[in-house]
This record gives sequence, structure tokens and C-alpha cells, in this order.
Amino acid sequence: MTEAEPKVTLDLARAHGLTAEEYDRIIRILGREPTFTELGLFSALWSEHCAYKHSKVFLRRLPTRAPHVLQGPGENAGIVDLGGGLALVLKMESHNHPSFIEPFQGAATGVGGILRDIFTMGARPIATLDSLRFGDPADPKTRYLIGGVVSGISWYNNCFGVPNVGGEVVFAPEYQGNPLVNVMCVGLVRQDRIFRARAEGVGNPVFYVGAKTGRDGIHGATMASAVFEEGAEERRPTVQVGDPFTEKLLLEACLEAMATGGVVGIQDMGAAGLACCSAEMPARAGTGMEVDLTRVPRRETGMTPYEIMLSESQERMLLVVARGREEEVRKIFAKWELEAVEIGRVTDDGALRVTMEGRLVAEVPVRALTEDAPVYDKPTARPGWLDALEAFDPLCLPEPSDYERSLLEILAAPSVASKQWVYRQYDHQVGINTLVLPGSDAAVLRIKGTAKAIALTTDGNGRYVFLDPYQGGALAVAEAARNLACSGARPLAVTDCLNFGSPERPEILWQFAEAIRGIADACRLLEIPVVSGNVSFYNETQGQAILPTPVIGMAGLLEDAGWRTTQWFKNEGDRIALIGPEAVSLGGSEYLGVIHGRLAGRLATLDLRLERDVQSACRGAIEAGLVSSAHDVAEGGVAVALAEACVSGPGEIGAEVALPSAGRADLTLFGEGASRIVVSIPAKAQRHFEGLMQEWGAPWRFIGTVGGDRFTLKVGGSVVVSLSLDQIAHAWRTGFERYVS
Amino acid sequence: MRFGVVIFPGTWSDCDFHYVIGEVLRQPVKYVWHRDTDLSELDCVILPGGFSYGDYLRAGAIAGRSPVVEALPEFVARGGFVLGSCNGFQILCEAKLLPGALLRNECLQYRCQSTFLLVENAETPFTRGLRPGQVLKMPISHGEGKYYADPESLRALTARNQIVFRYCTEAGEVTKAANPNGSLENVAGIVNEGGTVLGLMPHPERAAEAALGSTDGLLLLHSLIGVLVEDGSFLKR
Amino acid sequence: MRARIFVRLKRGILDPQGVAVKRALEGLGYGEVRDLRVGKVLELELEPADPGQVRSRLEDMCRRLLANPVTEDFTVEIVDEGGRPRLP
Amino acid sequence: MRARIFVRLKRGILDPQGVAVKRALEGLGYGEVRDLRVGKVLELELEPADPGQVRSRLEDMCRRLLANPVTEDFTVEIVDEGGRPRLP
Ligand SMILES: Nc1ncnc2c1ncn2[C@@H]1O[C@H](COP(=O)(O)OP(=O)(O)O)[C@@H](O)[C@H]1O
Ligand SMILES: [Mg+2]
Repeated sequence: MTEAEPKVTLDLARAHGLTAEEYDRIIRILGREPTFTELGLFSALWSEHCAYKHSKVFLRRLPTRAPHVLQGPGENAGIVDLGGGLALVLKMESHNHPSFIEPFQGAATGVGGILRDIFTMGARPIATLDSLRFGDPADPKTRYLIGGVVSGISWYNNCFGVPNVGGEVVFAPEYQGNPLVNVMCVGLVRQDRIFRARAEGVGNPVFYVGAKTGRDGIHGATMASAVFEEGAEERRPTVQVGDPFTEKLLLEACLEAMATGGVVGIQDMGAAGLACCSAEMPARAGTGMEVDLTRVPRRETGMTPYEIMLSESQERMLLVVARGREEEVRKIFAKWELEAVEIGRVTDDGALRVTMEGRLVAEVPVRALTEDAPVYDKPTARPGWLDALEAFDPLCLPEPSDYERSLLEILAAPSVASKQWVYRQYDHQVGINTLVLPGSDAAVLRIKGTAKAIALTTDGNGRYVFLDPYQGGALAVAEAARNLACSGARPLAVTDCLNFGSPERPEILWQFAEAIRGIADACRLLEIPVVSGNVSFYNETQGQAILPTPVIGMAGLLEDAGWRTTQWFKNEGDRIALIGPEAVSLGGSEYLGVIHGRLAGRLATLDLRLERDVQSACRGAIEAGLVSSAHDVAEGGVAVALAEACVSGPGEIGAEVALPSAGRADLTLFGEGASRIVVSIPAKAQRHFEGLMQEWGAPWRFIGTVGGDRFTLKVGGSVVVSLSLDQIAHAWRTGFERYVS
Repeated sequence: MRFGVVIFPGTWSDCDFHYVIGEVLRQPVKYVWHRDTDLSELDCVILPGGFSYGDYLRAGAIAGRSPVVEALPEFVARGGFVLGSCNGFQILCEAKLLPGALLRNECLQYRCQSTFLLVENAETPFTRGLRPGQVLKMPISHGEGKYYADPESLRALTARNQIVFRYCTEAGEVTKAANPNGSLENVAGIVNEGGTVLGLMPHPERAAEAALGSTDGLLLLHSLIGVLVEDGSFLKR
Repeated sequence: MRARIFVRLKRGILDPQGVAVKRALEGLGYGEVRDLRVGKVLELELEPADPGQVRSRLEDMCRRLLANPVTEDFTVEIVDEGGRPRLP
Repeated sequence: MRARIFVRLKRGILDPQGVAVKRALEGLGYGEVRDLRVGKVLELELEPADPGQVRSRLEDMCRRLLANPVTEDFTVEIVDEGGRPRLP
């Protein structure tokens, strides 16, 4: 339709990441060859990132319904009922590839994108969390990446003004060429103010609001779906630049405009920009849309329709406004010094029609771009390498000669050590809701005007998923829920971010399918719906996939904010109890990695019913007001959990603990297994506590007492660790920092 | 006392101050848009934290030339109080309502953490409910909070007792380790010559409820509105 | 018409960023750097006008907004199309 | 020996800071600014050496550390004592 545009051929389609079959399908749908702009639209909307073509069949297995779910998957974010007319909006997204290419801007725009997903639903973002994975901490490249990613997140979060209240930082060599940057955001909305990304109302005007369009990130969506190769650095010019200041104005202007009732539907221009919005919004509403690109505010001259449609310039939104309310909406954006331009209208014929300077450059049924996108059910195969890994018995390795040294080494391992260096660069208090700051199992935020609070966490262990994707997936859910239980909360909902290698490889797709099966089973048994999420495939460099890493973001509710509980010991003389089973394993443990440099073995079996009972027991004791501290036993086993409980709080306090022998002392101290929580309770609450545990049917035992200025561990009657608090605190506080500063 | 909380494009502690003044202290409070210049209904103007204009160029620079800030000298001249916290302090310095400037943190990183403040001057309207030497706990959250003034200005500030708060340890020692951003002589907050304009980097509004870890920030506002604090150690205005 | 404005920290004020960059360069083997300071440069594209007048407008902008007189110095350069400074 | 290095955002890359400063100048009555971009300038004091060699060392520094090749361009100038650039 335009002379200037290149002729579309199969080769060009291939260069756009489309297969020959997919290209045929496009021709069949259109009944003709696509124009260049149309090819761009198909390549973006049919990319893995937008169409979920390899994951859709598996994602259907996730439980997404529950009475309190107001919005499940399918919108920009999920929504759950908080009671009292309030709702919580949540979503997590990855920005892995952009962050590898340009860590600062990549991570920053990752934050920007997820914030827009939340406020596009009408909610005010109240917290973010960031879940990060990097390669070898000693590699200078890793230091460069961490520095860039953390300062990018810090810049965007802090400038925008949302507290970052938690997250993770984990290291493993498998992430060396492909770090993970996942950001979760939650927002608060009144239930009568929820907005959806639908282009309703034929004849309604379509408004473009926010920043101008430049040539940023064109092909970002297809890039995120392409395997990294040597020379990927040359793709660099496609990196987007963030402007958190403009985003903050966009937030205020959008919420103000939404409050007038003049806004019908709204979606952020994220991946695949205007292309994605102008197809998805009418598709959800069963309408069509007409867009005149001549009116789109541009930052650069000579932009083609293709570029304007596919640009991923940040801080932009598409609004459908009620006819007659245009002036009202325009005024609000002007007040916030933002552009708001009418660029099109909603139509009734199900087509997306794009014009520029009077020429028609694309005309495609919106369904063709969205619902008709290809869906694959590709083969999966259990990788052969697992047999040898499973057969490995960690107990064939020599027992450490010095347990004190081993404990200090694990505490100082950068995946275990304090992450204060990271979170002190993030504002975690703006909004004055954060009751439990970063540094405990879960962050807790109050809901102003109510007695309630919410708890937030992200969890995922790629080592577990690598060794046993089914259990690993389930364990991620179990651990997230356990973290919430430790803080006193009842889980409400999951948002996930599933980071895997190439789904075109059967072994990777098997990992993916199994992990989802595990997540689904755990969510079903623990009764936690999945309300939103994201899939990030193709996380590999030169055929080397990352550890399969599903990250579970979870939000929970405390009916009484006063129940909130932190992980550190508080009072001399408090009794320490371990709730949960004895069974643990060194397979896939942090100990095996740090001390023996191996990733192998079998995981301890997760019993989901037991998990549920342990969590209920812990929460029950918290709600009864018996618990001074509760800490999930995770990486590093019970020895690390106890040591952290001694030194992670505002004041340090010692403990004396005696554990029954579970065989070798390394297994007892550092063995990892699900469903275990260390709590401390005042001695006078002991009776009451015992009764409650009985009631919930959770296994438990007293293992020691809080107090003094040493940390002492006995196993089977003999002292294996006796360290001063200074030694422990030093190892744990400096372990991460020594690599980054 | 009637409070006005100013909103610049990019301000984010506005709601927090509004909440603390309105809901915790139960005082009359309203928002003031950055283009408003009529402050006649107000007794105290709050310049809250945030990244006004993205803090582009220099923190507080662009906001320091905004209409509402240009109206402040007259407001102060007729007896009004101004409290600038975090970005508000930066704006006050940029607008020359307070001497000196705030530079990038010496560690070159943003810092969000709890700090302790030594009260040096308990004679100002913002601190008369406090004792000299008292230690307050208040969080900071900034990337450009290193106070700087040339030696002469610093001497003048000291001579006139305009340095109100210094970063210190929990025990009240003013040490290098207790200084989170490299501020000159640990300066955390200063007042103008008249004592009616206070600028400080810490966030009093984040230390206004026990549930959030400290109520020391309230003491500043209590002092201002003349409520008896502590053990009645100062007289109502 | 093009101009550039340099804004730098006054001599005597510590430039921690400059120190950090200098140290990093040393670490990479560039020991020949004796001193390094980091400043800002603003590159402006202006309506054509009399250079003398432009210069004085630019200096005004610096005094009123672009430089903080407490901590910063500035210089103004009118440059030709190739980016080379024109003499005043 | 003195040099200065300009590091600026590549053309086409959004400069939000430049946009905000330009708008602020407009607000102060400086409507003549058509475009404004903010960059960094590094002013270096170096051991005396052959200018050609110095230039190539400086360019190395830029590529290895001082400029981000993804988003930034750089130029290197060897300047005389008065701060005026020497020709290459
Ligand atoms: N792993 C997942 N689990 C559950 N829902 C998912 C998952 N991945 C994607 N979704 C849902 O599919 C929809 C499309 O996701 P996505 O394309 O990531 O949204 P966006 O367009 O905002 O990036 C969203 O509603 C999202 O919540
Ligand atoms: Mg999105």
C-alpha cells in the first residue's frame, strides 16, 4: 500500500522471527500478502512474548479461580478482594534480556512497565519487589550487572515514589550469560474504580497520552523471544530509556482522569507498544479500532508507520474516552503537563485500521492478531542427565572437619548473606505503610483506614527446579506461602514469572510443564489462586540454558495488622521451637553448592498436606499472640535459619540449641526440606503453644532457648558450633557486600 | 494552625504529610498546587519529599524557581512557617531561603535507612518541645543529601545557632560513621535566621506513628502547633 | 545557532564521582591520570540571534537556573556547526 | 597535559533531563531554546606525553569505562592551558 515500504517476502517474515507456517497462516487469514506494517504487527503480536504460543497449553493447568478473585489472568494484572470495598492488584514481569544488554535502563524500564500494568487497572501502586539472578559473583561482569540493575531499579522506584519492600538476589553460574530481573508490583484500588483494557463503545475516541514516540526498543518484543548469541551486544540500539518523572505524572493524571468517569478503557503501551494496545483493546471488547498515526506525538523525524506502531518508547498509555468527555480528560493531562492526543476511534467491524498521512498502511482483523495467534503443543522429554544427578548421594562426600567454618562460609555465601547493600538503595517507606521493612521473611504493609495489613514475598529456587521441576515448582509456592505464614498472613493470591530456556527444546519444555504441574498442585492444595503472571522463555546463551527459575510472587492478608511477626529473636529466655518434619536432604542444598561445589542429589519429599498444617499451626500461634519471632527454614538449613534469627534484627541476641541427630551432623545442620519453621515464644506461653500445635496436628519440638551473646549448636548431645554473635554477624553482613563494593 | 502541603510535579511525600497532619495530629490541612501563590489562608507551608521535576539538573533546582516557592519569602515575612523535608530542604536551598546546598551523597548511592539526630537548637518554633542534646530517630531516603556551605557561611550558621540537627549515633555522638551522606559537620537540618524556615533531609512524617518505628517526627509538628510534649517542659505559645 | 554550557563543581569542593572514576581508571591501568573531575555539559540549539546577546542570555540562564552559585562554576561557549567554540 | 572528554546520549535516545530543563527554561522566559541535551564532561589532568598517543589512550578509556556504548557517544579533546581545544 505504500511505495516506500519494503516488499514482504518469506525471508523478511523469517527475519521477523516468524516461521514459514506462520507466514502462510497470515496470508490465509488476510487473503493476501501482508504489508510491511502488517508484517510488523503480526511478528510482534505473534511473538512468544505477546502470544504465549509455547506456554498457553500448560498455563491452562493453573488454578485461577476462587471466590475472592475479581480478575484472573487475561488483563494487565490480577485482582483480589480485600474486603471493605478494597481490592489488591498484582502482577510480576521479567526484563531479563534488556537488563543484560543495558543493566541500568533495562532494569529501570522493567520497573516502569510493571508499574503501568498496575495503574492501568485504576490502582495506585503501593509496593514493588524485585527478584534477581546473576552469575558468578566474583566475575567483574557480574559486579557491573548488579551495580547497573540495582541502581536502575533504585532510580526508577525512588523517583516514581513507590516503596520497594522485598525481593531476592541469587547467584549461580548458569545465570552468567543471562541474568534474571523480575519485578513484581501490587496496587490498591476501590472495587468500584477498577478499569480494564477494553475498547468499548463504538464511536468513542481513542487517546494517546504520555511521552512522545521515538525509535526506542523497536523489536523489543521479538528480541525478548530470541536466543542470545555471541554478538548480541550489537542489538544494543534497541534499548529503551526510562523517565520515572513522566511516569509519575502519568500515574497521577491517569488516576485523576479515571476518577471523572470519562475513561472507558485503558492499557499501557508496553511490549510491542501501540501495535499491542490497538489490537488487544478492541479484541477484548469485540470491537475494532481506527488509528491515524499522523497524529501520534513523535520525538524524531521521518518515522515510518512500522516504527510508530512497534516503538516501545516508555511512559505511554492508550485511552478510550467516552464521547463528549474529551475536553475534561484533555484538561487533566494538560494540568500534569502531559500530551493527550486523539488519534483514533473505536469501530464496530472488528478490524484494526491504521492510516498515515491519508494512506491506509494496515488493515487486519484484531482477532487475527490476538485470538488467532498460533498455539503450539510441542513435545516434552525428560532430560537424560537427570538420572545421574538423582543417583548422586551427597553423603558419599566427606564430612566437614570444622562445622563452625562451614557455617560461616554458608552465611557469607552471597546468595545467603544479608542483602542490605541492595535494599538500602531503595526507598522502602514512602506511603508510610511499611510495617515490616525488607530483611524479614515477608514485608508487611498496613492498609490505611482498616485494621488490616498485607504481606508480600517473592520466592523461587532454580537449583531445586533443575533437579526436580515438579517438586521445585511446588516448593516455590510452598515457600512463598510459608514466608507469609511466618509474618502472620494468610495467602491471597499468586503472580508468577516463569523464566526458562528455549521451549523449542523438549527437555526445557518438560522442565516448564513439570514446574507448572508442581505450581498448580501446590496452589490447589494450599488454595491459592494464580491471578497473573508472565513467561520468559529463551533465557540461554550459546545453547546453555539458565537454571529453570519459576519465581512465585505472593500476597497475603493479615486481618489484624497487630499480628505481624518478624524473623529475628527478641527476648532473653524465649523458648525456640522447630515446627515441621525432621526429614531433610542435602540434595540441591546450599551447603552442597557452597562447601562442595556441586548441584546434584534428590530433594526431600514435599508433603503438601503437612505443609498446609505447619503453616496453619504457625499462623494459629501468631494469631493467638504467642509468637515472638517466626522464620522459615530455607537455604542453608536449620543452622542458617537459627543464625539469621540471632543477627538479622535491629539488636543481636544469642541462642543455645540442641538438635537430635538425623545421621551425619551436616545433614542435621544444613539439610534442606520443606515445611519447617523456627519460632520463638515466651516461656510462659509454652503450655498454650503446645496445645495449639496438638490441635493443628503439626509435628514440632522445642530445640533451645534465646539469650546470651553466643550461638551454640549441639547435635546428638555434642557441641558442634559455638560462635560469638560478632563472628556470625560479620560473616552474614559482609558476605554480599564484599563482591559488590 | 493551618497547614498547606505543596505538590510539585514529582512530589511523593505529600500524601504522607497530609495523612500525619490530618489523621494523626487532627489539624486542618490542605494541598497546595505548585502554581498557587495565594498562601494567605495558611500558617505553615510544608515542602515534602519526592523528586520534583525528576530532580533533573540538580535536586530541587527547577522547583526552586516555581510560583509557589517565589511566594514564600513574603509568606515568611508575614510570619508564616515553612518546613522542607528531603526534597523540600533541597528546594529551600535552591531558592536561597536557606543557605548552602545539597550535593550528591558521598557514597554516590541512594540511601534509605534509619538515622539518629542530635538536637542542637531547641529554641526554634519547630524544636521548642525538645531538649538540646536529645537524640531523635528518623529515617532518611535520598541520593543528594550531603549538606555543603562555604566556610564563611558555615561559621555564620554555627554562630547564629542555625544548625538544628546533626546526624549522630544512638548515644548522641556526632561521628563520621553516623553520617549517612557525607554532610559537612554531620549537618542534617538547619533554620533561617528567623528560625521560621526549617529544612532537614530526614522524614519526620515517616516517624509519626509507633507502628512505623518512631514517633520522634511528631515532636517537630507538636512543637509547632504548641501542644505540650514530653513532660510539659515548654510553655504553650 | 548552537551553544554549550559547562557546569562544574567549584575547585575546593570534593568531587567524589571524579575520585571514583579516577580510581577505576587506575585499576584498568591508566595511571597517567593525575586528576579528574566530572561536570555537566548542556548542548543547546538556539534561535539565531546576535552572538553577544545570546551569550548574555545564556549567562543569565546559568545564573538563574543552570548552575548553583554555591557549589558550581559555569562557562558559556557559542559553537559553530562543527562544534568548535567561536571566540567571544 | 589536559584533556576533556564529552560523553553524551546518542542522537535518538531520549534525554528526559534535557526535556525537563528545556521546559523549565521556557517557563523562565527563555523561549529561544529549540533543543537542549545534557551530557557529561570529564576534565582530566594527565602526565605529559605525545598528544597522538594520549588521544588514543583516552579513546580507550572511553570505550572501556567512561562511556556506555549502548546509549552514549563520546568525543575527546586535548586542550591547552587556557582550556581551548588543540587540533588533532
Ligand atoms: N505464568 C503465568 N501464569 C498466569 N498467568 C499468566 C502467566 N503468564 C502470563 N499470564 C497472564 O497472561 C496475560 C498476558 O500476560 P502479559 O503478556 O505478560 O501481559 P502484558 O501484556 O502486560 O505484558 C496476563 O493477564 C498475565 O497475567
Ligand atoms: Mg504489561
